[in-house]
Amino acid sequence: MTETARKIEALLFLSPEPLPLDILADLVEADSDVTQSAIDELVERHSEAGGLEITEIAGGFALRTRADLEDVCDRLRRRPPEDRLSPAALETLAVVAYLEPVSRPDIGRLRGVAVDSTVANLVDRGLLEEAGRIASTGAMRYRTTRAFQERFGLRDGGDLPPIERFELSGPQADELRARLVEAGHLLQAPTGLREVPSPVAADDE
Amino acid sequence: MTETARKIEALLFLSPEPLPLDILADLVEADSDVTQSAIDELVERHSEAGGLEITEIAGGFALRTRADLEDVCDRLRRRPPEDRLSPAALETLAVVAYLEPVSRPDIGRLRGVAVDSTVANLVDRGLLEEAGRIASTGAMRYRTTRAFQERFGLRDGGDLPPIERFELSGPQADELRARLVEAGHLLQAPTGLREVPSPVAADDE
Amino acid sequence: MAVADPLQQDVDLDLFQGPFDLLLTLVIREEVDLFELPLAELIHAALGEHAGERWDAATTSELVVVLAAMAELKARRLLGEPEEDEPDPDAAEARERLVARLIAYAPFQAAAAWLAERAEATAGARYRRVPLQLGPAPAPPKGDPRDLLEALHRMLHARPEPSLTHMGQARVSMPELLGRLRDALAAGREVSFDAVVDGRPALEEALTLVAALELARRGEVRLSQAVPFGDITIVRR
Repeated sequence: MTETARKIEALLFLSPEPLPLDILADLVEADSDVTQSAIDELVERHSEAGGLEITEIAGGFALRTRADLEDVCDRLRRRPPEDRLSPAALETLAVVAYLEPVSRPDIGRLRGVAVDSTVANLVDRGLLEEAGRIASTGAMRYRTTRAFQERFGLRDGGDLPPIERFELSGPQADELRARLVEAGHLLQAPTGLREVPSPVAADDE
Repeated sequence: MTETARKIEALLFLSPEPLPLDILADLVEADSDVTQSAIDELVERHSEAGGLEITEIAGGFALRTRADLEDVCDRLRRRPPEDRLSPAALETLAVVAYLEPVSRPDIGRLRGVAVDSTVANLVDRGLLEEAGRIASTGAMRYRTTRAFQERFGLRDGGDLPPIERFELSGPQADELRARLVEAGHLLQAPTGLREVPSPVAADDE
Repeated sequence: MAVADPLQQDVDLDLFQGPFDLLLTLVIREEVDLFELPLAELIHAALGEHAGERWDAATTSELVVVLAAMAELKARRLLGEPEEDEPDPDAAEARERLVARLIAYAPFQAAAAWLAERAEATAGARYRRVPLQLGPAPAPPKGDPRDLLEALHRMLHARPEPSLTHMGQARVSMPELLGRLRDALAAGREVSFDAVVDGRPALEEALTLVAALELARRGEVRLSQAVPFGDITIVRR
């Protein structure tokens, strides 16, 4: 294979659009004759014996899969997307589901890590959506979507398993507790038990 | 070319992600031996003489352009300049790659400096991701991503040289000690350690 | 503030401007005179106002160890303690630990260099990132609401900010310690260091020593120590 043909093979492989001869010639810094004969070389290389072909289409040249391989290509396209939820995504969904509507900073505070990219990703995947801004701070709040409910087999937003353990303490935790109780996810602890000091967490550092 | 190799060539051309052997075998409806030998056939077909190559990367196989054609490829698709990784980022990645899943305090302890912002930055860049919490403390652990494997040309998460290969040999460790003594960091060599003359130019880059 | 490595942060003193670790090296090589070095200023520059927020516990303690080592070195020279013949076994041990850590960490530095080479070698290849034209999206896999509950439980169980809360912030500043020493000295001409720091946490004790050294540097007091590791007497000039 000539060097020009190698270059054109790489270019046609990468380009999502057909590439016209003059643009190809420009990219490989050759005149159009040299470019054309390099294309001829590639047409021969990608013959019926292989899985790909060079085609002249829509005013340019393109590399594409051969038509007789349609079935196997469709199988790839129909493959269910790998859509597992990472631990980060699952935790973020859990926070939003139980506390919605809730702002990103609030989610981050509870998770103890920044959640910007996780939230953006879950919005992209259609599992979270925006739910208006907090008037005082302008922070966007989020809630779960219908697609989320479908995925987790929930009848509606409130249909979540009740929380059994709540071991956080401190003023922020009290506020959190109140929100969970109000939303019906956490049973009100009997008075008198509320001020149990949280066990000193063993430090594993 | 075998029919299976033709199919795999088409699939690797189409797929935006590397395809693992088992998925390829599934798609082409062949057992893994047949699939593997078809891949071998393709590796030979896409040799250095052409513009493309088959690579095993990030847990699967992929077709990609050859590295020496970088310039012409980037003329087609202007690439944002690769964000460079600082030495701190590289060392943090190395620690996580070998010890994953590992928590921030653990990385920090090993590196001897705080790594919070470095880890957050690597998560933003998609090279690290969360890998669940330590049950006892709730500290988040981290692991490397597929993007990490792609960037460093690794076949999969385990595709790293054994760490022992990088350990300092006895003489190298003694030399490090000797250099520290010389610079005044150490008062004296501890008694009991052999007085080994420092080897000539041990490579310590 | 996002400084990746506290030892590489710049310190800005009259005597020296540049990275902290370079200053350490110069001090250790005796190219910067420890007598001249304003330790209080240096500690302020290295740890800053809000060390607990800038560095995690491990880093802060490591900086404190480094600063304490400098304080100890300075103390020895100020007090004219014999340096050479009898090295302090504790200091030698601390430095041995430093060597041990450097040796343990060396493989990861080498691995980082290996990774950098790998990245270099594969940097030229390009992937075809043309999305598959998808038909109607297949149904996503089902999730279990109990997974959500479990994920939430993990957070409700975890302390949300595990970093420094268990340590308690040492809210003591250098001016405060200098003031405390001056107050003690106002009452009598000399005070015992042990008496001043009696019952104080270790960090505060270390910083009080630094404050005493600072007063000595300013010529306000004289320090004397009858026996190594014994009490230090602080005498007003």
